[in-house]
Amino acid sequence: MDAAEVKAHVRVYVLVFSALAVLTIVTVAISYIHLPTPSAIAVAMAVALVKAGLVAAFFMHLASERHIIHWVLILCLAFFAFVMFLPLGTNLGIEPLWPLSR
Amino acid sequence: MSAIDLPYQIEPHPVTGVTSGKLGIWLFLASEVMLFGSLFSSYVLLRVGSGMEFWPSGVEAGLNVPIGTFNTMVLIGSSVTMVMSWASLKMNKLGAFKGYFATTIFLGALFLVVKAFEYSDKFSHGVFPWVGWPEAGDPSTFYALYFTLTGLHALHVLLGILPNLWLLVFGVAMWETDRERFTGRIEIAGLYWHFVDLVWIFLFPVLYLL
Amino acid sequence: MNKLSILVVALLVVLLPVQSGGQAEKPAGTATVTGSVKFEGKKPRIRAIDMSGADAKCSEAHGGKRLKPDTVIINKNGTLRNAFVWVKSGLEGKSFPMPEGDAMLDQKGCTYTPHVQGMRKGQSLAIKTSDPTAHNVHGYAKVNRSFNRSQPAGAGDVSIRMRRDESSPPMKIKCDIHPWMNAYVAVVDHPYYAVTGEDGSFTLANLPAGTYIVEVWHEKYGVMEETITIGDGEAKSIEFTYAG
Amino acid sequence: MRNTRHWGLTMSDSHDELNFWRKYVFSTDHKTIGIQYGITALVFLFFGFSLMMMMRWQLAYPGQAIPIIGALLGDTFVNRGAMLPEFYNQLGAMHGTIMVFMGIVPLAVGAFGNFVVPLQIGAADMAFPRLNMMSYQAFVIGGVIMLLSFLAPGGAASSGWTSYAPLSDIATSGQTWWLIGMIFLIFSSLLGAINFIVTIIHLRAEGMTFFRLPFFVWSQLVTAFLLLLAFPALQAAAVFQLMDRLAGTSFFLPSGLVVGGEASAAVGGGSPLLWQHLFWFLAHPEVYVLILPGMGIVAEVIAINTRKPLWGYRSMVYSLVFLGFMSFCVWAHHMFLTGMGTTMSTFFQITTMIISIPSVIILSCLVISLWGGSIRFPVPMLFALAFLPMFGIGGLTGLPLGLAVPDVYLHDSYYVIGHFHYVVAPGTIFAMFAGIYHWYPKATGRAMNESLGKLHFWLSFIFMNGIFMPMMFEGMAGVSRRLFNPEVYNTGLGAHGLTVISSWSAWCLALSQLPFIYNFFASMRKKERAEENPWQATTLEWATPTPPPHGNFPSPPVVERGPYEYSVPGAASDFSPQAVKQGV
Amino acid sequence: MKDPQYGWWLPPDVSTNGWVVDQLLAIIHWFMLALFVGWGIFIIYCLLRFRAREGHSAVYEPIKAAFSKWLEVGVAVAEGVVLVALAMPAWAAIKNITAEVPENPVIIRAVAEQFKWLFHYSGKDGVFGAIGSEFISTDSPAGVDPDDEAGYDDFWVYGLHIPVDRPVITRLSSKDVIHSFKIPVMRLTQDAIPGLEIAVWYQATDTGKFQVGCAQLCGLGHYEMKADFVIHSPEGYQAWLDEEHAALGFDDE
Repeated sequence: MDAAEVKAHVRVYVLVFSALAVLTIVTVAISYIHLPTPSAIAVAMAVALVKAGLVAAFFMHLASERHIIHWVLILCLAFFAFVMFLPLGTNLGIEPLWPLSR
Repeated sequence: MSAIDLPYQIEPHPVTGVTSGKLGIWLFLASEVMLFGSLFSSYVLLRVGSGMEFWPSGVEAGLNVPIGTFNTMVLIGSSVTMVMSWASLKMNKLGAFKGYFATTIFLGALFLVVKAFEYSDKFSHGVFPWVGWPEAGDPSTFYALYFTLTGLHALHVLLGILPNLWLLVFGVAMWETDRERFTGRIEIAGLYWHFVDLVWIFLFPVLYLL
Repeated sequence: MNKLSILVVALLVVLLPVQSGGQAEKPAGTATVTGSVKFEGKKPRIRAIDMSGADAKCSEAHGGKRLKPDTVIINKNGTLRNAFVWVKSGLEGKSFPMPEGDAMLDQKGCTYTPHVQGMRKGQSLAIKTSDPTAHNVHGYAKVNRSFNRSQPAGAGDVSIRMRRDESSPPMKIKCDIHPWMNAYVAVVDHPYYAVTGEDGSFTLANLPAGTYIVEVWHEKYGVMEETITIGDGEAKSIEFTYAG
Repeated sequence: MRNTRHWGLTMSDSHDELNFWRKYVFSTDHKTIGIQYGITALVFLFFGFSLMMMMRWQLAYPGQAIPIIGALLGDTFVNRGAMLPEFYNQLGAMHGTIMVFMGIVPLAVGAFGNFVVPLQIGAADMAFPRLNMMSYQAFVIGGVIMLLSFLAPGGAASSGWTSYAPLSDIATSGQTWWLIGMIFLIFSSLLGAINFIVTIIHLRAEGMTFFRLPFFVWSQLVTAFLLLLAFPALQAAAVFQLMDRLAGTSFFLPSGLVVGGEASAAVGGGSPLLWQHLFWFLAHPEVYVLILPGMGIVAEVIAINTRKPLWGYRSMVYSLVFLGFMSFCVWAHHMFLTGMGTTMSTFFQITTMIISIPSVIILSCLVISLWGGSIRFPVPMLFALAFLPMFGIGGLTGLPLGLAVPDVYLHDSYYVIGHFHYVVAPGTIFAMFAGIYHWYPKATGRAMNESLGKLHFWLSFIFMNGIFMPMMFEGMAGVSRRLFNPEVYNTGLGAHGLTVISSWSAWCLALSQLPFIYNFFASMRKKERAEENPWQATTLEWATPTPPPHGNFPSPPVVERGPYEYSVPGAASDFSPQAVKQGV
Repeated sequence: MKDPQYGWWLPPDVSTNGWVVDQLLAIIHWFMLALFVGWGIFIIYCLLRFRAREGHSAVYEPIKAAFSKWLEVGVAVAEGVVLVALAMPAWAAIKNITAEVPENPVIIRAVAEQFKWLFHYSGKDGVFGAIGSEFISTDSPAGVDPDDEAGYDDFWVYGLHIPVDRPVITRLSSKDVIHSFKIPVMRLTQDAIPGLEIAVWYQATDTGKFQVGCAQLCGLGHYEMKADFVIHSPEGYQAWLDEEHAALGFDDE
């Protein structure tokens, strides 16, 4: 990319930075209103995902990156999904067959 | 050392469109995603396994949210200066690059200093990795996870700062001889740095807010 | 750290006799503390151990009979056996002659004999096996270094040197292969300790004159202490009473 | 371009001034690094094997003094020359660790991958030569830490190569060394994996499309992805366990733990199953890391020695990729007996059955490839052919273990040992031997002696089976694994004869390696040089002079056809090399 | 000392569910053998027929392209079918084994520790005393609350005694590390995991004296972690219970 293109990018970087700052404040603010745990997790994770998306897409240039990188990440995310399956394996796996109190 | 001129170190590969270094760092980051993925997955397993009611939120456990927020801002800021320093190189502004890059290193160091203060504050209140969360009356691995995850992240920050420092002080000489290659190196350093930022973006709400 | 402690011990060994002026040969004093450890209240329910399901060789040693554990043994006269009595403080800075030989702990019939014993700091504990089955000697030390050594039938003694005081509580020694087997060894820096026997009494003889804190420890009922001042040639007695 | 200065490790003329250290120790040349990896890994393999021979003594003659060696060991390891159970456990754990992480993986990936892959794809070197050197160094450091751990108080790690928590959490300090060593080994594998992937994607010669890659290169590519994405889980687990052991946390310790009758000092709240999940998330893909390069070598050797193309090359490649992918979602079949519910065990049973399909396809393709060939029987081919039934037994015996009901009986018995050793020992190690005999002329410019090789093969073949076949029966008879003295149980007493057969076979197997060791070193000193392309092979590594110069190819090769173009109708010879040299 | 019941193949089966395991093992192993011998004959045939010799040369495409495709697909489908065919009965078997909840069971706690099994019986009243790791001590190794009256008649022994022809539920737990409860004659293995309690059930069809073992490495004494496994006749079991109760010696208080 040439210098002019880079100049345009710089504007984007500043915008993204402001968005990240705002989102950080939003997520902290939400935590102060004490939502019930499941929705608190959902909101916080959603905000974090948006922020992570912004960083990846613009700072790490994923939005304009080549497909090979996307494929590496897609593969990685598939295995990431497997690894997140792990707590499920433990916690849903164990079903006591009989009531275990005396 | 190696005298062999391997292709695609500077110019992108015609099919993949990236240099070898860039493909390599992305593969490394993929493996880092799996590392932190395993850690997060373990966090979920331990938290669900301990019963939700026994798990403190960061505030309940005595973590300082304003300081955490400040640190988040510091790290996001360093990410921005990092990308700006790369853009400066692209625009052939070496001076601006040096300024931005030095700021990045400074902000990274600031992050570590703040983290160190948070740790020592915890230690002085008798909070160590091996304590549970005594208030709840049930053991939990909250602090163990807090120290392990943030400690591992801090190690990543440190491992980002050191090569960056080298690049700023010694590596910059390459700008005179091989601009393309130096810009490529800064881009790779940047990708790693943004990833470290990205991990913190998840760690912060998970540990401090939830 | 270990080297340091060896150095300190060595220095003490060299320096202390000089300070105490060669008194080491004859008894350090003439005072005597005697007493007994009484037990009042409800006897605990303690089940006899049937070793036959775990290791036939163990139960054969007892003719197939069950064995009452040594944990709480209340003597006929209402006293408590296997309580460890020692002078906890008042003897600091003094040195006493070392006994010759090692402290012995025997594994026989899948129990430890003796169940509770005292030994001197710097002495070695020789753990012997007389059983036709394999044991492991696992010392759960809190002050000394922990050890875990297996000892097959017919093996030689396992010898462990105790480098530090460990008497409150004493070190627990356990055989993990036969989990009911345990013994306690108290490591003391002086010779004034005793274990209560079949009559529940103890004697701490040849004490120098002085003011002492005497402590008694029992594995189930914990510790008690008493302060006593005693002059040369005097004999005083202390009664400890545990409530069940 | 013929270079006769020194076997294998030759640099091009401009590099004559490189000193000894640069040339042999801190080399960045992939061929040198490959040979370094190979020799180090072979040393570790023989060391791991000798640990096993001591264990076999204890199993065959429990309680008797170990001949010769028993007298040399300290009294924390042996009692009057007879092995102590704590030493047996250390040997067991270290045998597994050394064989898997320091023997086979470095040999299969580090040595063969490094030496062969750049040559086969027509590259000048690996994509990141200095990273390559670092990954070898990390491997050596990790290996040395592992070996030194025998000197730690309480000896080396003794909780099995799986290091199940909480046992490993409360084990002696050898376990800490094990974890630190593992972190180095993991680091080494990660660097290596990145290097392989980038090399294979970026540095293929002109015309070398993905479907013109030799199957061996494909197997290395999939293996590298497995290493890259599976190892971090073990890294996370190792960090957790280090914290548990050094910082007193309790990630793997549940509440209410009572050790030796005393309440544990740890606060608890952790989960012992977390370790198993993280460990097997790595270790199942790791099983494929052990076997895939072996399959790759066997495919090469079979294609060359049947003088015809591999049958079903494409479906083999697809199966390989599918196999790699599926290996990430079968891990919990190692954990059927941890009390998981029927839903979960059914899920993992089904994925396990699914994953066996691609391996069966690959094996079937290799076997069907024999049809219609003109089969030669040099030593590498013998090992490759033996691989087929041996890996077959290993794979088939996996069936009863992958189904939850028979697993209820066979779990943690000798049957499991027999099963995975059939995959790894007569399976992968035979493939490794095939590779050594096959590429030895490329690395050294000399051929290995055929008669000694055949002697080595037949003795190894007989004794390998002599070791592991009895184990299947022992497992059926109900003998548990990892028992210091199985005769404590009446099942073990009943099966004692099998143990003795196993043990004697193991010692004889050790003796059978003597012809190999002699052959390996003596052949280097031979005057007579091997031919440039002794097997009349088509792949690129044979299209460059032996030993290959610095930069591998005098001029970049251009690839024209697939990797296995043998006996092409109408061609002048029975093999049509992949490349034509540019400008020739 | 060698018991002729134990040899180089499966030990005797004295359980009601063991035949499922044995039958599956037999089916799978016959299937494996058939597959192995089949492929083995094919390999040997190929090696003989296609060996390199004078006047013989390899064929570039020995199997016709169309047939080759079919064969490829066929191999894949056949393997798939066979494996699913194997998996289904196995799946049904596991469902059947675990789904039935037995009636009138004997309930026994098995507490694993380094390095022995301890079996905790509820005694005359059929009720276990309150259990917790905080109660574990030298005189209460099974972790029974010494102040709970329901636990006064509980007893614990180092051998597993069960009656014949009656389902037995064993509640497995562990004090320290992971152990595995293995009874070869019951065709049963189940891990005992600290922090969890896992129940298994089985039923004996014959009396006799056998062994319980540990199948998961648990430390240096792992090999010694065995216990007697005695299957009594119903009367014999009652007599054993009475004897154990008498041995408590608490009735005279």
